[in-house]
Amino acid sequence: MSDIRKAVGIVFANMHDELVKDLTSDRTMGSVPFGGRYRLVDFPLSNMVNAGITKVGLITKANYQSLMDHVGSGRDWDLTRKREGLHILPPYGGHDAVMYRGKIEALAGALSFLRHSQAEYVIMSDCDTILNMDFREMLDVHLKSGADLTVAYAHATLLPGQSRNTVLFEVDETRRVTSVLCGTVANGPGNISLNIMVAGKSFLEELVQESMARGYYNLDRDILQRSCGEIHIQGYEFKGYFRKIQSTKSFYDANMDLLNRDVRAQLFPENRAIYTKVRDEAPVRYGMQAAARNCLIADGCTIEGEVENSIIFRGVYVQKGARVRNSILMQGTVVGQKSDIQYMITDKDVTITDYRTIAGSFAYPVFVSKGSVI
Amino acid sequence: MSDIRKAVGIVFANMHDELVKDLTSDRTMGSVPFGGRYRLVDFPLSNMVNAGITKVGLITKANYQSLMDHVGSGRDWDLTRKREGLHILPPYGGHDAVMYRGKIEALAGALSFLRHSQAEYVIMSDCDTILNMDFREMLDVHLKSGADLTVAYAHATLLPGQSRNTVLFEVDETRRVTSVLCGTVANGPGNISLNIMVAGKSFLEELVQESMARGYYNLDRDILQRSCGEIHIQGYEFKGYFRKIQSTKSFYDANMDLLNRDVRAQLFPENRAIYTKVRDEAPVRYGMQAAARNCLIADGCTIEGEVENSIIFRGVYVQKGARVRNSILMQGTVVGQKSDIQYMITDKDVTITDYRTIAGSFAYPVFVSKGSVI
Amino acid sequence: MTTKKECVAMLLAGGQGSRLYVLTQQMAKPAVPFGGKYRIIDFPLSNCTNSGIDTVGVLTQYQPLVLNAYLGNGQPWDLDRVYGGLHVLPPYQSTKGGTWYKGTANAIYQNISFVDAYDPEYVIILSGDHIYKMDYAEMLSYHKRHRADATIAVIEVEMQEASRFGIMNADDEDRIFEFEEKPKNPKSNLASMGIYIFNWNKLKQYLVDDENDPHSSNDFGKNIIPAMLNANERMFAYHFNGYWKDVGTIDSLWEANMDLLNPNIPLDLYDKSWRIYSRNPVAPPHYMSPMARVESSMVTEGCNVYGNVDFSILFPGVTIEEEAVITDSIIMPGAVIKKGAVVEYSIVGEHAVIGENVHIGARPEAVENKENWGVAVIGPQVHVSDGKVVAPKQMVADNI
Amino acid sequence: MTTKKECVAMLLAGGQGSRLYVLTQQMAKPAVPFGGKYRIIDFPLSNCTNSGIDTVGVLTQYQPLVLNAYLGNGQPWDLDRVYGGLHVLPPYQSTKGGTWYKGTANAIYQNISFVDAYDPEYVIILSGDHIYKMDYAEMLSYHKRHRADATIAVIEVEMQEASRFGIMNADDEDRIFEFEEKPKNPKSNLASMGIYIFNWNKLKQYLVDDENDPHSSNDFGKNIIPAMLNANERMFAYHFNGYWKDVGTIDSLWEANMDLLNPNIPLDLYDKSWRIYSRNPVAPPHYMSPMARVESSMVTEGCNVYGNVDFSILFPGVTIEEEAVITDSIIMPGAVIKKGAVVEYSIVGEHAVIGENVHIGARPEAVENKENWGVAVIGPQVHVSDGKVVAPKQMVADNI
Repeated sequence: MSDIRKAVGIVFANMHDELVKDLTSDRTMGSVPFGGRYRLVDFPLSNMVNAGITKVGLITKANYQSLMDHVGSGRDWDLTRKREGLHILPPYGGHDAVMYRGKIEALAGALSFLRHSQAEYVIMSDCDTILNMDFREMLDVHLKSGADLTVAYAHATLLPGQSRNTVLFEVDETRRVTSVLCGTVANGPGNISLNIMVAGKSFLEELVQESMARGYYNLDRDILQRSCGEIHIQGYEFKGYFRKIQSTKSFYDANMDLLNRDVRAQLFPENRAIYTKVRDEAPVRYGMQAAARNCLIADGCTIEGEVENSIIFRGVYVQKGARVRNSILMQGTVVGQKSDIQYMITDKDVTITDYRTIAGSFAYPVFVSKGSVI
Repeated sequence: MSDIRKAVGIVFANMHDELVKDLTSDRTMGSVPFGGRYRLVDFPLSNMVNAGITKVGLITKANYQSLMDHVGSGRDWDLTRKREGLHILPPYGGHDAVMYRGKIEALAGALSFLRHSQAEYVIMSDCDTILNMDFREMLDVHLKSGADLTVAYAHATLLPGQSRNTVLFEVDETRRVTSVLCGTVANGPGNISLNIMVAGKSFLEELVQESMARGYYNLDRDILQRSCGEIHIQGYEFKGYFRKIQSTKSFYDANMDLLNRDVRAQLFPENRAIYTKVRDEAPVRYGMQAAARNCLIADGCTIEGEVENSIIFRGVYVQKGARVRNSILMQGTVVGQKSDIQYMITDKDVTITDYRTIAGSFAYPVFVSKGSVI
Repeated sequence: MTTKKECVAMLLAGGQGSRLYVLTQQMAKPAVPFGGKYRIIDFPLSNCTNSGIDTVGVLTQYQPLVLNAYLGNGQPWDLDRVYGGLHVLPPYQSTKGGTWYKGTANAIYQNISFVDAYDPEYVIILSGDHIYKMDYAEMLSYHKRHRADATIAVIEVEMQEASRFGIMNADDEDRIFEFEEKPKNPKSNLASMGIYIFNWNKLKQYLVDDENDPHSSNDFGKNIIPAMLNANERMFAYHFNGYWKDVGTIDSLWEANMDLLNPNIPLDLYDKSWRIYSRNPVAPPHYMSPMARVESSMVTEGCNVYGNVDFSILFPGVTIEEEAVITDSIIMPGAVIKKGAVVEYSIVGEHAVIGENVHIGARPEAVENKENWGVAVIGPQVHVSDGKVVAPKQMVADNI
Repeated sequence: MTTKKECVAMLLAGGQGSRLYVLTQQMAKPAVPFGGKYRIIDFPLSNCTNSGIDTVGVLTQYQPLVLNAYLGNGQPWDLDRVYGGLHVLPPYQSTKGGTWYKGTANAIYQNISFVDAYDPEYVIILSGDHIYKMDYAEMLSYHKRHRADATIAVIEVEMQEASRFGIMNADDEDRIFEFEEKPKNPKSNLASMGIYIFNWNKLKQYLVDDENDPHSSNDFGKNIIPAMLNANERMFAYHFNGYWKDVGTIDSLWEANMDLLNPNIPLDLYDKSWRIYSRNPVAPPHYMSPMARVESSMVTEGCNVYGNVDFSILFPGVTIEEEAVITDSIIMPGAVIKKGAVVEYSIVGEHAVIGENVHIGARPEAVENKENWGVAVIGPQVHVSDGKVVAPKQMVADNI
């Protein structure tokens, strides 16, 4: 039995929601649509099942109807199982707060799930980072180093302002974490946390119980930062493509990255596919005068106009003479005849009526909320 | 296409919990164990699928972890479906109250579920009544009568004190409801509500929206009682076996009813089985000096002592020399050697140590809460 | 969820489909890709699900591995039921030894006990050769309304084409009094669609009698239907008015695909109340490069298009490289069309690789002798080396 | 969830099991009920699931309908997977026509492309004839540790019984140098359990060679294993120490059932970490009447017991009426034992009905000539009329 069979997965669906308020007004971070046919939760879930993990707890607290609709019984990730499979861990008891006070509190709600599992290791992931990562390799690093906790990071250059929401790690030559920076105003190159961790199950259980008892809720600040001298925190450097969703703009950029062939190859390799809910949409139908250049277009669309440099989700209808450029059109968007739109993000079921011209800019794409008619 | 295919089911899992506080301290009414291997929700769910309903919304609010564990994806009721199937309708938004203020409020949370359904009729059931009923027949009565609402009742004699929690219907010779009695102190024979209703979908949607707007939450009192002159409420008389769970004692009695051959025949007919979660337990093993008389015993048990007039749930272990009479032992109960118990209800995972003698009485069976060691 | 079912469907999927040549060398006809992301069998299976028939026996015999893998547990069609659902029924051995299915009727005969397990009033017999959307529940209620012993779905064809079909001759009340297989002088234009509803007990009796007749070819059209007519059973013709196409030949397969690009053909794949289900590929949305051109075509997930696509259908995972030109063609799953290749009026099989500057097929206008024109077909997995030319009507079964 | 699988299991379930006589007239041996609520095939299937092998091809040929209905989509064994899972593999036809499976090796040969679809390093070959609990993952890691080409599970049998088995002769390091099928003078007591792990590429090559040999009987034991030994491949014996029983005869089937009532036999059905899964009946808990007596027995859901049961196993839905006495017997699903009937040392088949005051079988002590003693068997669905007597060792295939 390979080591991965001893690991259980935990996905945090409700973390970082506040950074992309437009997109999470009635959904979790995990259920934010992405890349034409995905939701953000598809990435951590697929990374887990591709590594061979067959038991995953999905921790969620608020706004989770759309998340539950999306993951269902876990069938599309092959996680509908008798013994293991996907477990949605709903809020338990009478907490009033809409959000968790921190990851520790979220994990506290998952303790009984963990106790019932025969796993020895726990692999945890948030939903805010787009990447396709081999969790097996990370688990190997964790086991070899003998660490208490292993955290994934990528070496990258921080943009101004980005570090406020980003945890940074300093590591020694063996990649052991020597210090943890939270909410600093650093700039330039650094080791950015990917919000993915591996820990021994009993270590984690003890950590959570103790921290709760002391009123520590924030894992990064209250635990990692404080105790990185006492416990062994190992770093695992990820060298592939990644993008963190920390604002509507970074959401836009991450989508546009998919128009890059190399990014697609890294995110969607054949042997580690990204799974998502099956919707039984028909193929895309292109009309007589249609044109599509540098676009990613999901099934169920009808394209009668022109689309360019855009990400088109399922069931979008671009009518005759319409022109769509540099935009993200989510599921069910209709662009009326002869309309011309640029730098827009439409949420689900938005209708742009005929003969409209709307343009955002590269720096500030226009966001139109769910169901709007413009 | 038969009419039943146009019907959608709604099951209320959280109604009447307060009547059996012992049993619902950490579960819903729907997840109260019953009859050796069932949970109360199995009866309305099975009645629905046996009638051919393939889309069911399960409305729940608090304490629903055990309910979700039990129903899972709906597989055991053949309700794991792409298009239809079982939908768990979680509390939506930020209500603080642990219980609904009434059935209207519960239904309000299900409005979007109803709207998405192409059904024309809604069959609604609580989980507090043990019965095996042909919902097709009730739907036929509803359609033939042209009523706005059809309610199921049974003609029976009320015990003193029972009427407080029981809704009574007075009906004319066509079984149309002429008046609705809630919380009266009636005694003697009457038409007892079985908390099962059929309504047209659009009628129901309108009713719920209007009632919410006016602050009416209690369906029986605020709607049925007040407006039974204005709207057409039809009665459907059920003539088979039924038992309402309105107290720990009535829970005890309903279980004991199962020792009656005729009751079992009515509740578990071959062509309308009651489905429940599959647990893959091994058959019951009887030891060398075992004895079992007038008992219902579920799989996974080991019986080395004597059991009599009792309901034994899955995975119970009655050790050598132990004696169990007139009791209900829930899943995982262990009765130690030479112990002698009578008129007891043990919740899950109770351990009775060796050489204990405990006796309740027929009128007041002793209840032992989950996980206790005595 | 009762163990008893009102109506069980039996889907005949065992035929070789030899007139599809290279496309059915390695797979049964019902598994042949169709319409951008479907396979032929998706149509009858989705019709079952949408009609509320949740118990389907699929009778297989010829090269079933691709088909079996595709069907899996029936989940894509919502047919993974606890009772009923989709069951694959191959031939088997008994104490008396084993026999292959001798004909369509014998295939059902050998599975009488499968059907009996559901104790149905009716069975509907379907085949895996046709593209159409049909509400079998409506046909069933027609059958019940007419207190019929058998109901046969018919479609009106052009009178001059009627001699290619099995023709039902019926009276004014649609009661069938005669059946003629490919009549020289057809008396009506009501062609059998190969869709039958029978009262199961009645059919069972005819199947047993047919089996006892050593001269029978054990076929529904040739034996069972004529026998029932002879016995004066109540048999009715159920008129179907929608789109229906037999895709048993290369030409008809090509045409039926092309029909999907015609907005006037009444086969709407986008109707959400009657979805056609399929086993969906796990692939990202399709990508159109800055240089891609696409018009009047269907393209689906997993495709990468760098060239030109016109009046064509691309299946999942197809790659069209730079300067390649695809016109009036069907490119099946996973095929790669390399740089500069031209594909016209062709079918390219699954995972075929068309080399650079290859030229496959031609427009009819470009061929002088019309006898020589036809759809060119490249078989599955076939590699065509750079620069080769494949003439119209040619079938390529091996690498060239 | 990758499409590639490290190890695929192929479970041979096509044999007739003719030494179970009336019990296997209508069903393949792996479908025979066992142990109160199981069927024989539950054991290898549950072993697969518990060992983390989630891709299982079940090779069927003889009377598969009961087995197929029982297997369904594999859900009871958690084998309804999106990739992999349980697949039933019957014989089929290709363009060259069809052939039934000629032997165990040929059955795998005909399904090479099924296995290839998962691109496994290893295949494990299992059979549906044995009752045992075994961690195949441990055997696989043994196989890998020994860099073996083939690993064969063996169990030590009594030396005097060894000539009834296929015997592996191995050196001190468990490397097998010789295989003897039922040797008259066995050199060791290591009996093959019929469980093999092969490197798939290696096996494939031997299967192809074996197929090309017209004199081969296409059997693993007779052909493939000897051929590999001849070629000096690395073949190792994996020692298994648990409970293992071939249930191929009436006596061994009866004994293996009775073993479950013996607390000293190491086959624990109550171990939650290694559950034996089965398709569970939908029935209420069993009922014991005020007059019932039961000792040293197994009883399961859906049973109703009004009489006496001693050292016996009742399957789901069995009814034992008043004053009936069941001793040392196996009563299969749905059977009814009427008032006053006595059943001793017997197997009563599924849905059989034993009339009032019938007497079936006898204790060995009660029979003078021990030659005449043996387990009595009533076939499935057989009705035995009131008052009849069925002698020990008798097999009743038809109503009497």
